[in-house]
Amino acid sequence: MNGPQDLGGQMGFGPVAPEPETDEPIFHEPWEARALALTLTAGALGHWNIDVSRHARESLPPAVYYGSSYYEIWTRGLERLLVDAGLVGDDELASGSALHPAAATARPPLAAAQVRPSLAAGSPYTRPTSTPPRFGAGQRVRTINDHPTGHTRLPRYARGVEGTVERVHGCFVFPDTNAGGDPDPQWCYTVTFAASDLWGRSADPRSTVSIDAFEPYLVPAS
Amino acid sequence: MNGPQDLGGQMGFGPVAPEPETDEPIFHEPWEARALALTLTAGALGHWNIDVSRHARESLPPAVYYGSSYYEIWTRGLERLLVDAGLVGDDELASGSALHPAAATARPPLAAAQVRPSLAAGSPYTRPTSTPPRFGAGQRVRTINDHPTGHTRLPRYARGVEGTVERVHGCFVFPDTNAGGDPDPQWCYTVTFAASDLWGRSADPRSTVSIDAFEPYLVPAS
Amino acid sequence: MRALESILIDKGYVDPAALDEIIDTYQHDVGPRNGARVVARAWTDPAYLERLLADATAAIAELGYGGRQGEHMVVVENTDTTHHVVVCTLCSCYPWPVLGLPPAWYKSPAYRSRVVIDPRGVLAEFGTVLDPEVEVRVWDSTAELRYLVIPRRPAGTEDWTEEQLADLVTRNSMIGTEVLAPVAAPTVGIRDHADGGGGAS
Amino acid sequence: MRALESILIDKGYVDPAALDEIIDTYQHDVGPRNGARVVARAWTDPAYLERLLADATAAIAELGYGGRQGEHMVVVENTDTTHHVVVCTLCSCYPWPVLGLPPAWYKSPAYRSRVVIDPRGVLAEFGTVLDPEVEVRVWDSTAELRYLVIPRRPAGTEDWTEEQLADLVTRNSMIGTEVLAPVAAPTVGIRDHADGGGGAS
Repeated sequence: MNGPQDLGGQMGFGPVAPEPETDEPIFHEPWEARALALTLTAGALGHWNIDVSRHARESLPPAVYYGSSYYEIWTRGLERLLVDAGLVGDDELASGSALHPAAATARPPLAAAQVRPSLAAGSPYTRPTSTPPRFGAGQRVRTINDHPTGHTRLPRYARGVEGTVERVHGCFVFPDTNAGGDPDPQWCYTVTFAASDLWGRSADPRSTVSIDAFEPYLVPAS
Repeated sequence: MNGPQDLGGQMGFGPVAPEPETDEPIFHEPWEARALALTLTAGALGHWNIDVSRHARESLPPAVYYGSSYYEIWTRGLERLLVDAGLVGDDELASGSALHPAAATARPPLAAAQVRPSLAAGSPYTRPTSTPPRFGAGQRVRTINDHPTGHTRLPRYARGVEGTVERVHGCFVFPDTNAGGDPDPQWCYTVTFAASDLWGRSADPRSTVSIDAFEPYLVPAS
Repeated sequence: MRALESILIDKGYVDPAALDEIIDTYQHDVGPRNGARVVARAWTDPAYLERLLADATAAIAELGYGGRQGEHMVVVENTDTTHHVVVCTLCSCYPWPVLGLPPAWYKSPAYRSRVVIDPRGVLAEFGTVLDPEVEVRVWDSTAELRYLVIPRRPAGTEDWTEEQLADLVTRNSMIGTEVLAPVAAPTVGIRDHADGGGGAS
Repeated sequence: MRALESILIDKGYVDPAALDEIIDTYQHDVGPRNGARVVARAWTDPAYLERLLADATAAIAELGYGGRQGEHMVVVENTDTTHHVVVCTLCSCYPWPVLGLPPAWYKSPAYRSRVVIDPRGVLAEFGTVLDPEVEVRVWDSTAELRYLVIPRRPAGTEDWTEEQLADLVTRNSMIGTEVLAPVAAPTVGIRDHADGGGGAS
């Protein structure tokens, strides 16, 4: 969706103002650490995947998204996911306490002893496929110019633009459908654009931008 | 600029939810009437033009723009314009009262008796020119794909797209330069796009979108 | 707002009586009744409609309307195959002399963002469902042109006067988010019976 | 946050000890020191660098790093003609196993919006001013690939050990917003004089 998350090329956010690397705490407030940990443990219950959770965050109203810090966005997204999954009620969020019996969960709660093994294992997003990739390294392609209302990972700035396939990465779960629960694996490619093809006269003269693009985002360049 | 004002095709703002026409008041709160009237009278002092004031509004941080009602945006834009023009100090805005002597104004304050004649007269934006228009009705053109950081009136959704010149309107002050004080008049055209050229598969199958585009926004279609 | 107003008045930049005069103008004088009179004239006077489509600013001035935010007018006419709808995606451009100040929804991000990409979906939220065969033309007011839509004249108004017609024209129909409903023929007792009142009341 | 946490714990969805374990992991164990060791190895072992560029996930696993948000790694190497910088414009994708959790600026709208359209302007805000001849390559992490930049090895470190080198590598240099400064040669009294200490102190 062309939501508040699609920030590439948007303006008006001011300078970056990084904190000095050696001074920046990993969490700026204790609650941020809890927000991260809750998001991971709730995710481990198995009711949503990474694309469902991204879509929950990007579906926040733009005023909320831009008016919130990043962990606030995560927290509001998590609340939405929990309600949509039937694990928590809106009335519980409103009252701030558990009011109903727990629902059955898809997977058991993550035990403390499982945390480090599970983080170290991760969850690969590649999937087997029997179809060969449609494009190869070095090939000129054009991105499609669709504007779906659902989740997608083709940013608006990189739509309808010609670029070059730089690398074929393998077959991955497809975010556009995975956000609806269907992994429908697709080949994934790094596609590199000349900055001038993306930004016109505003472009940095000696720069490129690369994205990782799923096969349905691409057509052969004309 | 690709600022918060450039809303065409953005998503996440929910349904339109119009108030019934016969029930909607012209101003929803008394202060909105004051905001409108102050904006018009302050503008009559002659320190900025319409494009300068539009740029002041669109330069508000996105969180502020999306978190504000329309007359709040006007008010915050007006405060910025007054400060930038040296007519009001930031300290006066902060304290809520006049702290310094008035600055000399480019034009005298608008008198009550002038209001209706001045509104009825308006201020035409057409300017004489000696150059003929570069494009004619029926001609296929392509919009440029620039992303200037300053004011522009070519929306992001209509950049780098082919369309047809539908009408040649005359030579008008050019917003991109007028926002910096230079009217640099340019021919203005209505350009009509097939919805499918703007939005791809998301497009309404039987619809067009027309914009009013200044000549520097256009090149002949290839 | 009150603080800003008092700063500007105290510094002598703004005459409070001018503020009241501006507000009074748009509260009471300049509003969609102006546009409705333009539409009613266009419906009843083919030569006027022709002038309106050729040079809307001049034709609207014939009825005494013009000025701020209506200096450069364009009129588009709905037909049985084409429906027009107006927006300003970049701010809130709107033809003040004929329609007054824009309604809140016209300035809302919801309307500005969606009507260019999903016009039929937006129209449906106004209760306006068009035949799928009708082409929708969206006009994004990106420069200083201001747009007025001539809605289709409702069936059943063939013998109405220009004044009666003007009373029928809604603001939203001149923005293009509404179509005007057919007018019921004056009811006659005998015909009511003749139509068969089986399920009446 | 506290309310949400207690709801989830009260309903038995979440084990409080698991929360603490997650926080402890990213507070103390998984952070940019991991990536720095990868970089130092790449600088000192050409065969490792080759494996890293060919299959970063496997080469990083050789050093014991991998897992969540690093399942599919790509390594890009800065040279004297090309500088790489990484972003996630759509959210906050970041290679956790080698860099830990992202800094606040990496997740900020300011960084995410601008580095793709004005990379040199953004780098300048980090104090990083590149030769205009150097090509800037921006990597927008739009899928499940995660990127690690190998910064250029600073001059003056020719005889440093891998461990010393790892201490030199900053997090920002592995995102690409920083270049590592040359290391001053160990000062020797006589050379100081020989260099001409005119303006010293």
